[in-house]
Amino acid sequence: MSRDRRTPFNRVGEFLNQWSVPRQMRGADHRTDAARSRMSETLRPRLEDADRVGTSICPYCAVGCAQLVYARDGRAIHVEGDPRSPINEGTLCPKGSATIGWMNAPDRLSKVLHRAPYSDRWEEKPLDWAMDRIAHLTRQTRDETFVEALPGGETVNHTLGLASLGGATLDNEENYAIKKLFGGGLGMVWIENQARV
Amino acid sequence: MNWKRTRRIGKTEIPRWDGETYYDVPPVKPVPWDWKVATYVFLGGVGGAAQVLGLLADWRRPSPRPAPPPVTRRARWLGVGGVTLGAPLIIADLKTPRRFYNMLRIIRPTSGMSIGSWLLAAFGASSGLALLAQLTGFRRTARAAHLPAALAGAGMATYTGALFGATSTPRWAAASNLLAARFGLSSMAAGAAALSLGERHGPTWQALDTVSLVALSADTALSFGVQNERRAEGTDAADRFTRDAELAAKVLHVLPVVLYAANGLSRRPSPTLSTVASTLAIAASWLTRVNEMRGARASARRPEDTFRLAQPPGSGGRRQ
Amino acid sequence: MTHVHPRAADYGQSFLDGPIDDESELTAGVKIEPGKSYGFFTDTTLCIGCKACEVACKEWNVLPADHAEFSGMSYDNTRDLSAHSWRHVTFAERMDPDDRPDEMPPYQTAWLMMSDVCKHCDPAPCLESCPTGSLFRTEFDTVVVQQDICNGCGYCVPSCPFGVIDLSTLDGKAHKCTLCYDRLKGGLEPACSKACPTDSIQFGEITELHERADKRVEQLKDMGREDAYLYGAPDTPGATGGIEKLNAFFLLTDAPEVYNLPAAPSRSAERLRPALATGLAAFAGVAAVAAVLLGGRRKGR
Amino acid sequence: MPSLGTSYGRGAATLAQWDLAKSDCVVIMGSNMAENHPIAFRFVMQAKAKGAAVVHADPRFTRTSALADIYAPVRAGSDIAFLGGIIRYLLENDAWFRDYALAYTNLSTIIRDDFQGPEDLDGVFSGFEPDMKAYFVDSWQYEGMAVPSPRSEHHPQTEMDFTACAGRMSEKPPHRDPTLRHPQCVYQIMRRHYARYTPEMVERVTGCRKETFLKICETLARNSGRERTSAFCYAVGWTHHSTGVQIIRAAAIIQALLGNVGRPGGGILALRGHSSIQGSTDIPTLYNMLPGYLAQPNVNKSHGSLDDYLKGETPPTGWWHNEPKYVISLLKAWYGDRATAANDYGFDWVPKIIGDHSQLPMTLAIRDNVIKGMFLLGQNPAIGGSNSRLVQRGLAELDWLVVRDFAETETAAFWYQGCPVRDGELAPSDIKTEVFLMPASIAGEKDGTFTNTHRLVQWHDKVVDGPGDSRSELWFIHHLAKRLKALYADSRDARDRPIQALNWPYPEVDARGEPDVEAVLKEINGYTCGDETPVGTFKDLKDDGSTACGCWIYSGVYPKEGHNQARSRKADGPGGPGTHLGWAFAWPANRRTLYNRASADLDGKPWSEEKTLVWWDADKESWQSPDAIDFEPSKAPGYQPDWNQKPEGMDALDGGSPFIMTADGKAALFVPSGLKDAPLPTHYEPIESPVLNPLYAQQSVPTAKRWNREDNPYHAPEDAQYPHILTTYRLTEHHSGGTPTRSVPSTAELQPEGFCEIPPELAARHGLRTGDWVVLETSRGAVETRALVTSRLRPFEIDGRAVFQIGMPWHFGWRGYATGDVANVLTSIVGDANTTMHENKALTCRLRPGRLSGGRR
Repeated sequence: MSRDRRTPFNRVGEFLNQWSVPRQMRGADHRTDAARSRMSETLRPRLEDADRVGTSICPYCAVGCAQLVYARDGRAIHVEGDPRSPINEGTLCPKGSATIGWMNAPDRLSKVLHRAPYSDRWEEKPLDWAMDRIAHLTRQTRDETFVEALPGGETVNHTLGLASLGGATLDNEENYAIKKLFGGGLGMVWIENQARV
Repeated sequence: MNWKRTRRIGKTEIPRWDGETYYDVPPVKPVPWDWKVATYVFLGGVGGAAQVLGLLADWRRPSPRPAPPPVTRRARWLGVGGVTLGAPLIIADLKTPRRFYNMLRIIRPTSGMSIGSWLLAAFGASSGLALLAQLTGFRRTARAAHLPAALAGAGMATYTGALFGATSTPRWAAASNLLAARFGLSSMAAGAAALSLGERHGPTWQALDTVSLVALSADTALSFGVQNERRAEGTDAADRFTRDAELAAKVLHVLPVVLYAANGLSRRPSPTLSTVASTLAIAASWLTRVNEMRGARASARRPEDTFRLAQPPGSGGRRQ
Repeated sequence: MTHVHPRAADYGQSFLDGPIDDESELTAGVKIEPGKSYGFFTDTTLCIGCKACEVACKEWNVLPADHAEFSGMSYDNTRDLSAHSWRHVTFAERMDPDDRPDEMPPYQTAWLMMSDVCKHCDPAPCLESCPTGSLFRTEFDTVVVQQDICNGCGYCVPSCPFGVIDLSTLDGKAHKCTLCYDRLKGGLEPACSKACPTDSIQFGEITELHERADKRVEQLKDMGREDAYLYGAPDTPGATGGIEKLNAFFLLTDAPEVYNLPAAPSRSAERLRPALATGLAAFAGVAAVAAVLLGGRRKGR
Repeated sequence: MPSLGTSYGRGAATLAQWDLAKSDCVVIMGSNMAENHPIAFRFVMQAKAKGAAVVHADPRFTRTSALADIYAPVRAGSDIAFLGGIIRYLLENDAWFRDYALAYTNLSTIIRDDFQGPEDLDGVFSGFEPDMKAYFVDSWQYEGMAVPSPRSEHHPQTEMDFTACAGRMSEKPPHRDPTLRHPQCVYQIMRRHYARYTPEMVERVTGCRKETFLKICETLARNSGRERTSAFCYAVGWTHHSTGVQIIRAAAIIQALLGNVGRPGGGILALRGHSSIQGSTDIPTLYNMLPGYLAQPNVNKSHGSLDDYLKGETPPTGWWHNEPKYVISLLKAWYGDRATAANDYGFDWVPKIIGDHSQLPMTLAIRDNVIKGMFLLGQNPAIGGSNSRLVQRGLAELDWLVVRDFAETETAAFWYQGCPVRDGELAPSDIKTEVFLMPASIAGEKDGTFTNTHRLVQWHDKVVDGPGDSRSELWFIHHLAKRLKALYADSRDARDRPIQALNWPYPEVDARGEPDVEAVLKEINGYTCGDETPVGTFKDLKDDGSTACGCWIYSGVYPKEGHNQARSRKADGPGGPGTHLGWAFAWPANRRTLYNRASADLDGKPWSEEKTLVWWDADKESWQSPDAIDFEPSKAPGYQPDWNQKPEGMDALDGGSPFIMTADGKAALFVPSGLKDAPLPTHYEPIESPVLNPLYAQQSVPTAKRWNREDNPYHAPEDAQYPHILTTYRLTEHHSGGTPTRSVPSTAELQPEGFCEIPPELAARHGLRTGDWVVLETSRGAVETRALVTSRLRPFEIDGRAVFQIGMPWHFGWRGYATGDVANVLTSIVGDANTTMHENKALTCRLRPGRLSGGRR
């Protein structure tokens, strides 16, 4: 629905050389050929503008529908069903069809937000600052709460002071890294996700 | 599926409609116009009728005719006036006004508005030419241009009624023919009344009043006809406001008829009486168009109206 | 035994060069060629009311969302087709509290869901009323509003017997389903019928769809669904009053009014000529009287 | 998935969803499939087109019910009465598949004679310790031997020396009575157990007319057996109960009795919710398991050393006997060359759990200030967590909270918009929590694999970058790990050895520092240490430290360098067999239908021509199938173990044992170990119920995990203050916690506001009409929402009493375009004994018209 900013002069010019009446005089039907406009002549689906088309899996439910993600200049322009998948064969449900809407959602965060203790507002912070701060806090809390052995002598090597929730919506590689770092590395036992929710 | 009584459409038997609607959501959409289009229809009608009357007044005189009678000259002014006041109104009503010229992009015989656009163009051009010629003294050109203006004028006076009728708005679709007739008569009445206001004495003045009287009474008669057709299709429901407005319009029709008649019968017809009657006649014509617009939008919002109109013949659905 | 289209094997990579050529063959089993008539056959007995069609349409055509609130119309918060909603799934709850069924006839029962859309009528009242020629019949026999022509006169809105087309307050033009005119040009199946999970919305060539629909009605009748009928196929409800057929037609199982559809709509343009004639006749009658009155007086002196 | 794990050996769907198209009958229960898995429902409709019967049992008439042939209204929380009724029907009418069940299930196995069931002990099983609220499972074992479970934590709580008794499974086969007359054989136990689950009792408990119930039994039985197969589809409608595991167990029994498991169009399809929830239990971000369903070391078990762990956790028979190879390969993957035989491959570095650390106790630990710092990676517990007021109040006790999501969720905004602030209990200035809200990338913006509802591991490509600072969780963990390793690099402290030893070899592939995801996938697949070449299958894994493997059941996903099977996009065309082995990878070893050996009889011949899947080729001396075979390829059908060799592992399973993960190779109708609440499904009322248990004195499941605390009170049974049943559920238009659809315009407008569904009879009592505001209350909190009065919900007559049911979707919250009160404000923290899964599908509540004071949202 783009705004129309043509000057009056080229409006008249365009009107005249596309004028339907002469075409009608030459026998064109007013329902079809005589009425067809320049835009209709040159219309193409915008998928043809894509410079990168990849196969993705719908991020919503566990059915696992395959999707084709069309992108142009590094931005997703459309997502629709992948006809090659034996699961959805090109179809999608209302959520799957809204994947492009999710990727370009107006509420999408693009900056790290930080809320200082007792503060009443978010502040934008650089990503690296946040990563350093989180690493520091993680180490500090781990060191304060790490238990090597119970009073009875059994070795446990764990910390009850740190917890992680998530995620049934995450990739296998991500869940593997979370359990490996938080469990195998830091000794966290409070590691859970939506599987029980 | 306990099949209630059924009705046949084409080769198919389907359950009869039992008055139910889909959560009262209207199945058709109301026409997106308001007083601006109604007023254009009125002005176009007056201008068009005036040109015709002006032509008739000038046409019967033996040639080489001297200067056209004042009524013809005023008619030509009225014609141009109708266009210059009316056209901006409908262009303003367009939701993308800057593309108004696309109205003349194509000739689409199935579209009331396409026919109307070309009529308006022709009427505007010919009326304009006639007036210009009149003002610049080219009497024969003026008279030559007046003929197409009058012909287009006849169109201007009636096409809008047909345009309304050729929609799916239940109230309009139910009585499309008579609606167009009413608009034609209403235009003639208003046109004659407008010209009569310009004539204070003389036979033309009386003739115009009589024409207005005839047109008004015929229009009033037809309004009852329209009402019956709508009742027959079951699309005559109306809210209180619409009923009162239609009553007012009827009063505005009958009153001038009585006044004209009284004036016509008396030996010394009084100009003031005629002025009052003519003004009322013009108001009646305008109010008829506004009421039709309001009534149509309201009827489109009543699902029952559309469903009744769209019942197959003989299924009894219409009469509910 | 499910399988994918043989041509899927030609695209074994994860990254593709662009849209699949004639993807409609894979998704609808139809190769789209200009000059043929295309449309939708919507079999409501398969509709699960998921509204994938509504979302797919909105996302493909980049239509703004109307942040409506809770409508109270069962699960239908879209309420109606409009300038910004070109697909609308209706939800009619037909479960009688005194007779709640346990065993039901096969397919959709007691909660009627239907994906409503522009009917792409043939002939099309909206097209026939459009003065600028913006509305026109495409090379695929579908009806489209050309956005570079429409000046928002709004005459198509009251002309549509199904209340589909509407003016948008955002851009001042008329809008309705285009049957994905741009997608058809690129050999792509329309977004809604491609997305439809249970193939309730079936895209295809009209004559082929009519055969499929007739066969489906017979099949349903054999399964005891006497209530199944076509709406919009030639000579059926919806294709009446001068409208020969709806290129987007339906298989329904209750009165059309339950789905907010008129049973026997009529072609608006059929009323134009008779109305013009009657109007002019009445006008001419009074003009004749005027001629006599105006002319006669002159002779008398 | 402990129910399918203990019954068949693996906790996952047994068939692929496209296989439903070959089903003759699909029973959908505990799921609203058409709404929440619409594309899976495609295949139910394809089966319907071929004449299949579609059955839906649900407390509400939903969009699934509208498409079903038979709809059974089942009162929320009475599923086991319904399914128990079906089991009784099958046994009493001999409608089960005798040849299949006798050969492939433990129907004829003799159980110890000191075993007693609820019929004898009025609602509990033998071995129940009232004060501990737990069972000692000695009496549940087979006669003469203890049976380790296929689940992680193979060895349960017993008085006897379980490991020693389990060893007897290598000495002789279980004692069986093929004539099924022995009083303690599983068949007789089940007949006694389900004797009272008559159709009349089913109607009394569930409110479903017995005629409808019997029609379903007949339809299911008619469509099972030699020539025809039926499938069950379930979802959280079954799992969100205090008896959730046992409900699924009942379905597992039915399908094994009917001989539907492992056959085309038959089996059980678990319809999982989130995109990779199956993956997040296979490679678990869960407290009680290591990747590949290995037990997390537990201080309460004999896990003192690697040897104790392996001895205690390795069953003598069945595929699980290979467990040591998988444990040691995992440790090699985690700690690389720092893991050596000398230091038990770093076994001590793996933290030991000391009890239940699942989300519900975690919520309480946060509230009680045990937990200081928390990571929230794509989860919104303020909406999805039970007792949402307690969840939101608890978050204020945290020192710091890291939330990673694509938009600001209710949980991230708790400190200025949550219940405590909104109700005036706390002000932001009182809340000490330091909160980080970090943008996250979603699929399409990152490489990686999801594991779908039927074990299919599918790769999704990264096509674009996420906006601005959006990064993937792998990026976050990778760069956090690098920083932590740097922080701990020069620590001498023994407690820091694990983070130092952690093997973190992943290269970075772009300017943003995104780690190479395929490197992680290769580690998950497993490789030979040293030259790091990927292993072809888990059969190549060794227990001598020469191989490393992140998750043994995923071996084969990256079998050769550069061959990412998860990214393979070659499905079968019309000519193909329809198993689509070329489309992505299914664990284990790309098998699409599990236990497919069971599609052939004891001689290796398919039960029927129509339902052929696996068959024995005598001259090739191997099994043949279009699917990957879930059996040892060259083990002849007639193979019998040589018992005096004391056979171990697979040698101990005969040629007629399709369920290779179980100790005896048979489907467990009677589960001797692995579950904490029952060996046989038994009807108990939900924790909160308006009626008493019509079957037993025991009202609700005795071993349920209850937390009686002041901020988590439960309603007593028949509590007059809370007369109505409340059930919560999802809508097709929204997704779980709601954020991914409520802040996306095109889905938000489909269901723009929270609402609850009320039967007209109940609405009439309060003079309610659709659109009115109502308040729902429980002892945990109150919510206000719009009423949708619909006859799709019907009043129930339970045990002679009129009971109303109210339904409320739980997606809604106060952020995004579509908003509403949080339904989980009403629910309580209570859990299933085995999984600690909450009971949000069946609780009680109170209803009144109007709004909450102040009308705030």
